[in-house]
Amino acid sequence: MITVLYFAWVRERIGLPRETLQSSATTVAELVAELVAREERYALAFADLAALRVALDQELSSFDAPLAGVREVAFFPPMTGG
Amino acid sequence: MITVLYFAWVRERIGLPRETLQSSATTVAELVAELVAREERYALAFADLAALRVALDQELSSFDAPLAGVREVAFFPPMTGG
Amino acid sequence: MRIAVQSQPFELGAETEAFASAASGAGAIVTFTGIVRDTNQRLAAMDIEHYPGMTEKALTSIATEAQARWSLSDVLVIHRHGRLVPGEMIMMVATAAPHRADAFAAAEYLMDYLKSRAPFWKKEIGADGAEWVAAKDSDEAALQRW
Amino acid sequence: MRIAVQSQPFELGAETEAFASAASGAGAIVTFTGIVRDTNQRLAAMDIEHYPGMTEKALTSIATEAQARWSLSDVLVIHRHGRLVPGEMIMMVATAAPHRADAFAAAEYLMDYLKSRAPFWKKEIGADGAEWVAAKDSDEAALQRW
Repeated sequence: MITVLYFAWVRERIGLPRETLQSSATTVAELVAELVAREERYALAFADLAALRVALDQELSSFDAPLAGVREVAFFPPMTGG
Repeated sequence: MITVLYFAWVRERIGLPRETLQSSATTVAELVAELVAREERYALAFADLAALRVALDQELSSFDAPLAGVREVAFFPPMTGG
Repeated sequence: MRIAVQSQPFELGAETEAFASAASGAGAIVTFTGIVRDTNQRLAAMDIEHYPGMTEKALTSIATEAQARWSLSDVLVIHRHGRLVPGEMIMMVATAAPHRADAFAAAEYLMDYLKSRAPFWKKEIGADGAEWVAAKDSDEAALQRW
Repeated sequence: MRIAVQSQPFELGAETEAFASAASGAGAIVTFTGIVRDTNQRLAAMDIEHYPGMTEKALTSIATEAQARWSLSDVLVIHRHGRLVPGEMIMMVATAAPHRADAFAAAEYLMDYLKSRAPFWKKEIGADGAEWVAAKDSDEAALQRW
């Protein structure tokens, strides 16, 4: 089981802040493909990966990173703090 | 009549913070030469002009600047504020 | 080092005074404060979302890197989340160092990284709707100077 | 703009809070504070001499130039003179701007010029005598980046 978190407009497009799911994906990109295949709202949220960032267990990572051992994946737009 | 001010170690070497004097100097350099000729303590204070700064009427200036119209000349070492 | 991520306001004056007083041996203190600005008189509020857990980790990691790069006696980062109105303070950083160049460089570094690497997202609530603030290319480009 | 040259202490927290509150429309506030540092536990006091009249003019001129170079909503400079002991605050500058880059650049500019162009001289009073602080080549060199 993996926990997936969504923030900012990714959260709004998908319509929920977090979910726990069973996945056979071995990389972030494969997880994204699984999500996109589920429903239109996921396809909409993940339409432009260049506009998204991903964190694995709360560390910024990349879409080709492996998911082995990862418990928490978060998707969000580029940060705008400060 | 011109007012001459001394600050920091220039003041200490010359032994006074200010004096008013009559001078026929037309430039700062000429004024320095007049002062140096007066007494040893002036010669000591003005021994190394590269280590000194001059302000004319409270504006930083240079040793070759003309004195025409100037009422206040100040000599001091490089500033160390902040 | 102190990292605070909070919804409640902070007192800039009191924080600055306390930081400076505690930074014994420092010759230079730099603070930066970010304020919600109403650029066109149409901003009603600013919502700041964050990623609890990761936010604290990211800020700690940025501050730790700053301490490794410069000679600093102390670092403070406070960042608010939740709803803020124009004029309210969003965040502050403070750096204490023996010399001013280090205090300035570290404060700018903290701000540059905090802007683009700490998980905060701003949403502007205006008279005619709400909009997520887009990340600026210039903020990403600012990282390249370090 | 406010320029203050004074022998009495200033309250960093209160000054910072008041400056930030008054800077309406600013998105970024930067402050710098200089503190008397006792580098080797042998400094008893620091005497700061200045040139009354010229000091205020020079600081005003530096602050005016900063306002011409960057988009600033406000500038504050406070500098003390007289005898200070280690741990006491010597001076502070504060800048308010719509954007952080301007606030940082202007604060660094103010400090670089204040160091080498405002008529203050520091004398360190130590256990084994007093000595005028020598100007650093690096401080003069710092002006060349502007």
